[in-house]
Order: sequence, then structure tokens, then C-alpha cells
Amino acid sequence: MASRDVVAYKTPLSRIWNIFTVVFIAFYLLWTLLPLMIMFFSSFKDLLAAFQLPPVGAFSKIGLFFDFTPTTKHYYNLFVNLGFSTYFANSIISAGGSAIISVVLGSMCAYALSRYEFRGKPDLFFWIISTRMAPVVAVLVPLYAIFRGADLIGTKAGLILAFTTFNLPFAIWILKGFFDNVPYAIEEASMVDGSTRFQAFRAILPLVAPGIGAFVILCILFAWNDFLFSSIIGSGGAKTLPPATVQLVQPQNIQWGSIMAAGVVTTLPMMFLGLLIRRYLVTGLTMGAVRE
Amino acid sequence: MVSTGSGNAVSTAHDGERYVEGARVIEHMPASLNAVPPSRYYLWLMAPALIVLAAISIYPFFWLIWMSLQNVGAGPEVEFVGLKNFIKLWSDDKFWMGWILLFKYSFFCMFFEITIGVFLAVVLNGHRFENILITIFLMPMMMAPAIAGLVWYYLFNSTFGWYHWLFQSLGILGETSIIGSTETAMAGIVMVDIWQWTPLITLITLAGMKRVPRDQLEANMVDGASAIRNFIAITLPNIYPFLLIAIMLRFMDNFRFIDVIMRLTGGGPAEVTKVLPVYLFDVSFVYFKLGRGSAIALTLLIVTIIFGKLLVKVFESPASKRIDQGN
Amino acid sequence: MASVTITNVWKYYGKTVAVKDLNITCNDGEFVSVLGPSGCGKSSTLRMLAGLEHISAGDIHFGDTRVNDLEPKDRDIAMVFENYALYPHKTVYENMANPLRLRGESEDLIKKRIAFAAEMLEIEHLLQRKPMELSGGQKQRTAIGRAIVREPKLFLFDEPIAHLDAKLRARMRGELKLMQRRLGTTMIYVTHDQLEAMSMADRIAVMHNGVLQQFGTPQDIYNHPVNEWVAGFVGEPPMNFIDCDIVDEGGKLHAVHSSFKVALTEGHAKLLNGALRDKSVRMGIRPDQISISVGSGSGVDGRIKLTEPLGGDTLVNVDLKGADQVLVKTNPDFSGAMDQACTLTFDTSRWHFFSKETGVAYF
Amino acid sequence: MFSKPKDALYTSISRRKFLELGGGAATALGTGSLAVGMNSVMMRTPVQAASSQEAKMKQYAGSKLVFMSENTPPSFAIRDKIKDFYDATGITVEILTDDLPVVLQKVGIDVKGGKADFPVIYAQDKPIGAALADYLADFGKFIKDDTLPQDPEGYGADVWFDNFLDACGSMYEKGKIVALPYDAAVACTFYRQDLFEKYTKDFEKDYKYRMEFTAKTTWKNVLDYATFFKKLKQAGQDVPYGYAQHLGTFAWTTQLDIQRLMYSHGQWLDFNIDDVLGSKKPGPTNWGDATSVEMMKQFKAMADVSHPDNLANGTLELNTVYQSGQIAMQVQYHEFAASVEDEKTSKAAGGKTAYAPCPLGEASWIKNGGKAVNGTNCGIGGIAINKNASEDIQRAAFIFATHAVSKKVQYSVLTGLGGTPTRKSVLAEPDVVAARKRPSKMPNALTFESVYDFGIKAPNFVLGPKIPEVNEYHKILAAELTKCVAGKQSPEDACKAIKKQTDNVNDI
Repeated sequence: MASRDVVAYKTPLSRIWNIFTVVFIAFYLLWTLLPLMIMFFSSFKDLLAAFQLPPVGAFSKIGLFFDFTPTTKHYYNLFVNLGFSTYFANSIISAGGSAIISVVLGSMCAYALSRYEFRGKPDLFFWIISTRMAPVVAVLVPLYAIFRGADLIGTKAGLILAFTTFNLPFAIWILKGFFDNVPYAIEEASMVDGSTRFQAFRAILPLVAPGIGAFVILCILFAWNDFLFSSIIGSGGAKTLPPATVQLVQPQNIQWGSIMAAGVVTTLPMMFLGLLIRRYLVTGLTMGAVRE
Repeated sequence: MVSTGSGNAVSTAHDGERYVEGARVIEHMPASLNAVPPSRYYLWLMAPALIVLAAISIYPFFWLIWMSLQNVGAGPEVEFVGLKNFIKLWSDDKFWMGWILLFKYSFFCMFFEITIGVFLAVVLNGHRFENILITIFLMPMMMAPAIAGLVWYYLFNSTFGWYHWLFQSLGILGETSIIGSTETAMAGIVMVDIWQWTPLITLITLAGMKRVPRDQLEANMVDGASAIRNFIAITLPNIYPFLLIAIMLRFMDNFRFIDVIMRLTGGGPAEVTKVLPVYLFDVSFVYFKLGRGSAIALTLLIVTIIFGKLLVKVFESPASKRIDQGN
Repeated sequence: MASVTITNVWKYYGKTVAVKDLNITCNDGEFVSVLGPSGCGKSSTLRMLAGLEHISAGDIHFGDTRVNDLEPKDRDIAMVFENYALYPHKTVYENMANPLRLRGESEDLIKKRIAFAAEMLEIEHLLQRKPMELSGGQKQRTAIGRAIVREPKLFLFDEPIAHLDAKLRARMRGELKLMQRRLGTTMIYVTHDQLEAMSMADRIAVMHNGVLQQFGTPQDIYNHPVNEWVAGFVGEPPMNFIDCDIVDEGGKLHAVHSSFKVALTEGHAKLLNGALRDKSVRMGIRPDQISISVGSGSGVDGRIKLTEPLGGDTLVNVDLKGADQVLVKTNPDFSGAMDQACTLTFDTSRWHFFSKETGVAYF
Repeated sequence: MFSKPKDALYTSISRRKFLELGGGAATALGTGSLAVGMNSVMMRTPVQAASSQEAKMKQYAGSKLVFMSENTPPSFAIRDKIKDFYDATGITVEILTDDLPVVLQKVGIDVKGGKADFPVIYAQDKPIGAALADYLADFGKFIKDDTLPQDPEGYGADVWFDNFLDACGSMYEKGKIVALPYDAAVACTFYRQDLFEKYTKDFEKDYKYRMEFTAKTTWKNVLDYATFFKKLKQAGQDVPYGYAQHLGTFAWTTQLDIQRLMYSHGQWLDFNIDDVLGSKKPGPTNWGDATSVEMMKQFKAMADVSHPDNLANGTLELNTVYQSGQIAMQVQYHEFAASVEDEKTSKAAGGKTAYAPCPLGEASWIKNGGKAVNGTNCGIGGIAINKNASEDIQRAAFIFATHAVSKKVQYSVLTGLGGTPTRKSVLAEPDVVAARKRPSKMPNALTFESVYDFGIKAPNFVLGPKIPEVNEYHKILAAELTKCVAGKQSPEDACKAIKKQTDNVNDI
């Protein structure tokens, strides 16, 4: 099917195009990587080195960027003095917890939605997804009130629930698509074979397992990168990495080295996870509208 | 002989039953129906998720409606004011400016992301290093927006930012940083969005391009079309539904997330980046005008939900169904 | 082993009725086929039998047990699905073992049963493969194997061979029939393909729009369709229908058409209700019950419109006077040319008459 | 959400009774709440007025408090030595620190929701104190309560630096104290003495007077200096810009920035209200009058010769710009002296920087009468008690609040982490006296002469505007001001726009 197999003929125009392609890709590569690279290197720089710039226009002195003695003190500082190991653990627990809860509850609900026909189903389905569309700023105060009422502010349990508010609808929406692709006949066969309805549901779980796995990771990613919920609902007892990093911006001075180190610590695991589920990324980020 | 409206020959047969077009039909009703066993099974499966969702969406929604009818002052006293908050919004320049800026911001983001993203997809499609390149390009999307905001703030800073140095050295900017001027601040926040989210457009476009039916391309080539014409005539219409979905998703995200803007400009300078959610943030969390804030939040919510409806429509459109079949 | 009794069964999907007042009894060990076009309610019937659908009204009994409220797992049945419904992540062996495992049978028994079924179905060499690696026919055999190992009291087949290619389908027909005879298990087999139903079943239930039209042996259904719809549905190529008048001429009844006038036999005349004399009826005759010869002669005059040689037979489209057309199946050496005049002879012992208003057969 | 405050007091039984009960269930309840993280927990052993100081200190032993604070040095100083407090009182305190806007946001949600997740609150005088005064408890009753331990120095206006208690403690009601001074940031001038000396001859040629900084230096002089430096720079010389303003994202400091200029010229005030008490009904603003338009013009003139990235630089960024040697002068908060004097991060360290009071008003710019003063303002971070909290939590919070503003803590704020004290007696310590001269172990002390001996004294000090809608007012002001500086509107239009919107907010 792939259109890449269409025959191409060499013409002078196509040669120019090829050169242009290489240049464009090179530029885009630079554009993508430069900020990440600067973040990475700056995390090993002393504050004064991090503030060093060549004179304007002095492109020949661009090497100044690499002119520093690497120090790991920011990382040391993060984990030893600034409690980032706690925040890191908070991030893992709350993002992981919410991802698992979302996918467990979400797959049950998605399965039922996929199999059960009833009146108003499209409306219910839309309502579910609309809870994810709501701008966080708009609903933060009432949500805070609910969480406060349940004594969940500043707790990991609260934060897990808060992340679940956007992960659960997402999981339901995506997983319904997965279940829709599994023929109902397989469960029927299983029921005729002698399983209960719930056993039949479990019987088809292995079929959607790879997708479920990928969406656990995607849910982790969304939760991990969240800022507003984590800083309001998780405030205090369950601070995660992004707000902890933002808090390094202090009135007396901005600790850029530590901020960049925190950036690296926060971003690297997610890049790794992103790589793992590369195949499902488009599906996930387009709410299942596009499959690769 | 009895004639029915549909023109079928209907009559009563000798054995008392009715026949239509030569076949026996039964028109009576069953004497009694069997009791339907309660199918609570699916409800039980749905219940936990629905309860959680209801708790976190229904209460806030009604809270917003209720609060939008109140005036919340500096003190604890709350006063019912009916629709006054909404009427006041009508004459609130910052509210309308917030909408205008939000659409302007989203439009610029979309314009550049689609242009660059589609072009990148064209260039990458079938490229020798397609997979590895895409994987690299994806990296910014994995970064927390709040962190991306901080990193770019560092890059843009006029005192020590390498990007500022670069802009200055290339003569694009003077000594004023990109986020320090009313002319360029919008470009600054748009740049970060482009950096993070253009790859998504590329990915989506690539997924679309892989599904362009080869026979269509070949037929068009045999008909004598050039590569460019082929792209416009065949590929573009085929990836159009994909792009539509991408546009709406990004629009909604621009409504939902203000992390980058808050870190970079906080809505400044001179309010040129004060998109509506940022204004809403100020009203609700800086002025604590929860009544006015709720009214603004409701308008934002409603527009987002309209977008959502449109999005779901596109999901369910024939074009989108075709996408699924290609799977 | 069990008999199956379907009593006044209805199936509603919301306001739509899929099955109306269905009554079928199939005996122990019998092979019953439910035949009908898509949407006729045959699959709903099967799914009600399996317990996959709620029975809106009426009762179903297996033997003496009313099964209306039993879960599928408690009905002791096995079902083969149109799309095989194999577990894609399990091997053929595991697929077949699944129903036994669910019932907690010992590994020894499982092994024995699978060996038996696999041998019968000739899939011993496939046991360690996954469904992805199988051809359509092999998947089908696996699905059947999964049904066999259970040794249920009732087999339900839902168009099991519809997706196979023509050759394989023909072979599977024979094998399935043989298998059923060997196992002696009651089997209900849903299909839209009359060839399958005719060739395999002991009895056929013909359904249309949710209503049972006729239930009987294949011969019965072919030779004595109870109404025009069944007559038209069963038989390939389909029966010809020609409107004619019944005219009493000298105490003898004749079927009169603008291009022919044929006398009815005594027996047939008796069966036609006297009240219908001088009235119009619909005559039905199968293409192979008409003989044709080129040129005019004594018989029904026609004009050849088109001939389609099929190898073993030749089909001839013949225009009669007026607007009617008939299809004739004749031997391959027939050599009529287009627009040639021809003469047809009806085998009047095999023709049918249907009420023009209702379509009910007079005999 | 706006329910009556729930009584957060879990148990008020005496410790003896508690022990008698065996404590099983109660312990489970208590530790359970502790494990949950944020809730304050109360344990109380009643004391008498006659009880010993120690018993009074320990009456809430076993309790837990949460303190929501800004991430400024005092918070870190207290956190570092929190064990001292625990040892003295048996109260556990969890100190949460955040950016001021975030503190405002969280505290606002908390108190407005009728809750007391944060019984102890960092109440920056105007953004939090003036905005949320109705939710803050009155210290008066605790100060008079002899069953509570009291600071030996007392809490009178004279134990703090001049006006500090008024700045953060007086809101709308006379005699009521809503916060005690805990953290201070007072404006003064930081300038590059080395550069001033180097260029004064060149400057004198053009402007006929010396380039120097004293208490007599006027805003017009500052404008001249900045213009001079900019001209030099435009002529290609390697010099910094002369001046820069606080126009970044933080509206509050932007207001303070122009307020200094305004107040210097005829002691102009934003509203015609009592500067100390403020008012819930401030009436029409003074924006739009002749002085304000003139000041807006001059502010714009200053902006035009300031560092080009003026609009992006908030207080913190401005200090970074100064540290990196890009400007020769800034009016900055005195707590920044420590970072400016840090040789590891600052190019302005090592005796290059000198400190002076805020500039004096220029007589010729005064349009509405009044005298020229060295307009100085501040941000006094008060420590306040959440009124939603139960009586016992409030009392325990008081014990912590008095600890936070005690001489010992305030001294360690100065010595340890480069903060600035609020309690006068700290200044009398010999090493603090010594630190006021270079080389200084506590660089912040270098500013004390300009700040404590001059800036905060009458008639230079301005405290207001304390109004409930202060945050929105700040944002309006900052928005219109920056629009004017960016050249998007004229100074007259900016003043008019500020007046219109501000009066609208205040229901005029």
C-alpha cells in the first residue's frame, strides 16, 4: 500500500530537491536537538559558566559553549539537598498509580461500552471524553474543593486520583477502539466453551494486551508531565518533578544548573518510554483517530 | 383483496394467516414476553469508571454554573447576582482580547506546525533514515510543558540565553529578547509550541501518506501528473481528514495548557500574550473573583466542548472510517 | 444427545422483530438446517439456542430441560462461528483444549480427545501452530475441532463454511455430514446457501423475514414448496413463474396463457379449489421441467432470446407471447440461435400452482 | 465550598487522659492523619497563666502545623533550624515553600474555601495581607493571652524597624494586627561605584555636575546618568546601560517600581486613603491627575534609556542583569545585596557596588504641590494565622509565629542565608554592626544605612495601597504601564485607562 514504492525518475529537478531535502532535515535536526543539548550541557555547568556567552556576532567563539569544567554538583544537589529523590518517587508512584488505575477501570468500562448497546450511548461516550477536554484552569477550584473535602490534598492518593481525571477518559476512549477491533464472536465462543461473561472478558484481554501496555505508558507520560494538578492538588506532600523544578526559580537567584539538571532528570525517562511505545504514539496522541 | 400502502399484494389466506409477496407473514404479537434477565453485568463493569468521572466532572460543572451567578468579594461574603457576571464580561475588553489572542496564538501555531510538519513528512516519507529521524524529532513532545517553558526561558534570556545570542548575532533581534518586546513575544511562545508539537503533525501526516492508495497515485501518474500535482491532487485530499483531526486536537490543547506561556511571559509584556486561559488564571487565582472566573471558565468550557463535538464528528465521518479500514 | 424443541419463540431487538412465533422440533441425532436469506432471523434463532441472545418470548427445550434461563456455559452445546472465532494468541492445540480446561478435565482426557478430533479432521500436524499461520480451511477445521472435543449434546453451526472457496466448500459439506453421522450428535446448521442445506440436512427449516415458511425434508421442500416464496428461493436456477387463467373447457381445467393452453391432470384439477375456476393463478415450473425443441411444433410457442452453455447444461431464455419469459435448462447439444422460434413442452406432472393473491401453493 | 470552617481539632483531651485511654484509637487517628501528609494535628495540654514558660511552650506538644511560605531566605533559615523549635515546643512544623504567586494562589483557595490546610501563612503585605485580610486572625488576643508564651521583647511597633508592623500588620481596622513582620525587602539604590568614578569626568563635561549617588540625588539625575550611559554605548563604547526597571511578569513589583517615583514627587498616593490602614472602599483613584501623567511621562523617558530588555525583566531578572554587569544602576530590594556581593555569581561584587537611598523627587516635576522626598517602598512578608483554623490550632500557630519573628531566628536569617531581619534588636549585635562596613560577612548589612537609617523613616516611606482588590489593581497598572512603555499608548492614555479600570474594579 505504501506510496513510497512509486517509481521515481532522476531529473535535474529531483537532484536539486534531494539536496534541499538534506539541508532541510539537517536544519530541523538542529532545531529539535539544540534546546535539549543546551539543557543537557548546562546541567553540568557552574552558574558562571552557564551565564557565559560569546560577544554578539562572534560565531568563531561558539566553542565557548563547551568551555567549562563539567560538574555533577547540580545532580548531587538535587538528590541530596533538594529532596528530588522524594519528588522522583512521587512522580513514579502517582503517575504509575494513576496509569494503572486508569487502564484497569478504563478497560472495564471501555469493554462494556464496546459490547453493550443502549440508548444514549453516543452521549455517554461524548460526556466521558469531554471530561478530558475541559481546560484544567477552568475546573481547578471545584476540583480542589472536592479533593479537600475528601482530605486528599497533598497526598499521593489524591494526586493519583487527580491524574486519573484526565487519564481515565483517555484510556476509555482509546481502549474502546481496541475492543471494537476484537470480534465479539471470540467471547461468544469462549462463553459457549464454558466460561462466564467475566472469564470471557479476561479471555480477550491478551488480544489487546500490547495496546494496553502502551497506554499504561502513555498515561504515565501525561501524568508525569502535568504541572497544574500536581502543584495544586499534590501541593506539599506529593510534589512531583515538574513543580519541584519550577520551584527552583527562587526570588534570590535562579539556580539554572539545578533547573537544567532537574529538566534532564524529568525528561530523560519520558524520552525513553516514548521510544518504547513509538508504535502507539500517534494513536495515543490523536486519541485513537490515527493509527500507524 | 386488501391493498397496502406499499403496493404489496396483501390478502388473507385460507388458513387465516397473511401472506406478502408469496411468503407467510405473522402480524400478531406474542402472547406474553419472557422476563428480560437484568443485564447488570455491563453496568457493573462501567460503574467504577463512571462514578469517578461523574464525581470529577458533574460536580465541578454545576459548581461553575452556580458560582458564575455569584459575586465573590474580598471577604467571605457571597452574593447572588444572577447573570451580572456574564453581562459584565460582555464589556470586558480583556475577556474579548483573551479570546482574540487565544485564536491568534492557536492560528499561528497551527499555521506553522501544519506547514512545516507536512513539508517534513513529505521530505521524510520513504527517506532512508525515516525511522531514526522521526524518533529524534519526537523527543520534544516527551518533555513536560512546564520544563520546556523553563528551558526556553533560559534560551531566550537576553543576558545569558544562547538563542538570544544567536538571534542577535544573525541580526534578527536587537538587545531586546524575544519575550521582552510586544512585537515578538507572541512569536516566542509560538516558537516553543512549534518546537514541541510540529513532529505530531509530521507523524500524523506520515501515517496518512502511508495510506494513500497506490493505485490512485499510479493512475494519476499514468495520466501524466507530475510529483507536485500528484501530491496536491491525490495525497493532500487523502491526508486532509488526518490534518483536520490534528488541528482540532492542537486547538484543544492550546486551550487546555498554559504551562509554557506562564513560564515564558505570564501573559506579558503589555498583555500581548494574555490568552484567555491566562486571564482566567488571573481572575480566579490572583484576584480570587471566583464568580467572574467561573463565568469565563464556562465560556471556555463551552467552546472547548463544541470543538470536541466537531472532533468526534470528524472521527465518525466517512473519511475517518476510511482511515480505519486502512488499518 | 438431545432433541430440541422451539416453541412459539420470538426475538425482539428493541422494536424490530427478528424471529416471529417460531416452532421447530428437531429430533435427537437429527441434522437440521436453517435456511434463508440474510436478515431472515436464522442467526438470531441459533444464538438463542446457544444462549447468546435472550429469548424474547416462547420457550426452548433441550430434551425436557427448559434452557431459556441457562447461561451458554450451562447448556452443554458447542458452536462453530462464521468467522471461526479462534483465540489468536493460542495454538491450535490450546484452542481446542480451552473448553475442556474450562470444565476442569484432566490433561490426559484433553490429549485423547484432541488426538481423536485432530485425526478425524486431519489437522494433527497443525496442533502447535497459531491461527495466524493457518489457511481458511485449516482454521475452520480447528474451530470444528474445538466443538467436537467437547462431546456436547448439541452442535450449532453458524454458516461455518461460507468463507471458504468453492472447492473446499464442496469437500467440507461431505465431511461435515459424515462427521455428524459418525458422532450422531444433534446438529443445527444455519446457512444461506441452499446447496449446503439440501445436501447435508435431514430436515430444512426455511425462514423469511423472521417467519418459518416451511419445515421439511429437502425433497419435500424442493418438490412441494408451500408457497411462492419458498418455491422461488429453493432451486437453482430459480423456478419460472407465469400468470395464467384457469379455464374450464368441457369439464376439464386448462391453464391458459396468451401463448399456450395446457390441460391439467385429473389429480391437479381436484386439488385446485373449484372456486378458483375462471380465475387467474400463478403457475410455477422449474427450468429443468421444461423441454425445448427448435422450430414450431405442438406445444408452447416461444422465441429464443439468449442461450448460455454451461458445459454440462445449457440455459435458454425464451420469450413467450406477451411479456413473459421463461428459463429452460436443457442438454448441452441444444443448438438454437438467437431469435429462432422454438417449442416448449411443460412436464405438467411437476408443475405448481400458487394463489396469485397470497402465493400459497394449491398443491 | 464556602461552608463554615470545619473544626480541625481532632482531640483536645489532656495528655494524661490520653495516656489513660491507652491511646490506641486516638493514636491511630493521629498518626493516620500524620501519614496523610498535610493536615495539622492537635494535641493539647492545658496550662494556666501561672504555669512555667516551658509548660506554656509545650502545651501543644505532639501537634503538627503546616506553614505555607514564600521561598525566601527566612523560610529556609527556619527550616534549617526547625529542630530547635520542636525541641522547645514539641510541635512539628512542615514548611512548604513556593513562588509568591503560587503561595497566593494556594492560600487563596485554602482560606476562601473555608479551610485551614495552611494554618500559618506567609502574608506578603499587599498581595496576600491586603487581599485576604478578612481571613487572617487578630494577633491582639494572643498577645494579651498569658496562657501563651510571649516574646520577651514584646510586639510593639518599636521592636520592629520603623513602619514594618504597620506595613504588614494593619489592615483596615485600627488596633488589629493580622501579621507580624517576618521577612523584609526594602528598596534602595544599587549602583556601580567603580563605573561612576570612572565616567564622572566625562559626565561632568556634558551635564555640569558630578556623577555620584547620595540621598540628594534626584530622579532627574538618574535619568541623566542613564541617558549618559546609553549615549556612550550607542557611540560604541563598552559600557553597560545606565538603568533598568522592574517590568517583567510580576505586576506587584512593577507597581512598586513606579510608586517610588510617584511618591517621591509630592508624596503622591494611588488613592486618597490612610496609607497605614488602607481601605475597603478606596474611592476613585488619583491616576489621571497632573502629577501622575507627568510621572508616567518621566517613567517612560527612563524606560527609553533603560536596558532594552526592560519589559522582560522582573525583579529577579533585573538583578541578574545587574549581576552580569549589563547595567550600572538599579533600584532594588535590599535583600538582593547578598547575591550581588557573591563573587561566584556576580560581576558587580568585590566592592564595585555601593548602596544609596532611593532617589529624591525632582521639584520641577511636581505638578500638584507637596514636597520632594526619597520615595521608598517595601515588601514586608508578615507571618499570619489562618482564621479558619480552630482556636487551638491558632494558638499553636501563634507559638510558631512568635518563634519565626524572634530575635534568634531573625538573626540567623541574616547570618545564615542572606536574608534581611525585621527585628530591630538584631542590628545591635556586634557582628551585625561590624558587617555594615566592608569587608562584610553579611553583605545585606551594607544596605542598612540607606534602608533602615533613612529609607523607611518618615517622610520617605510609603506603605499602601492597601485595598482588597490590590492584586487586580496591580495587574491593571502593570498592563497599562507596560503598554505605555512599549509605545502602544501615550502616558495620558495610560493614566486614563488605569483610572477607568481601577475605578471599575472598586465599584466607583
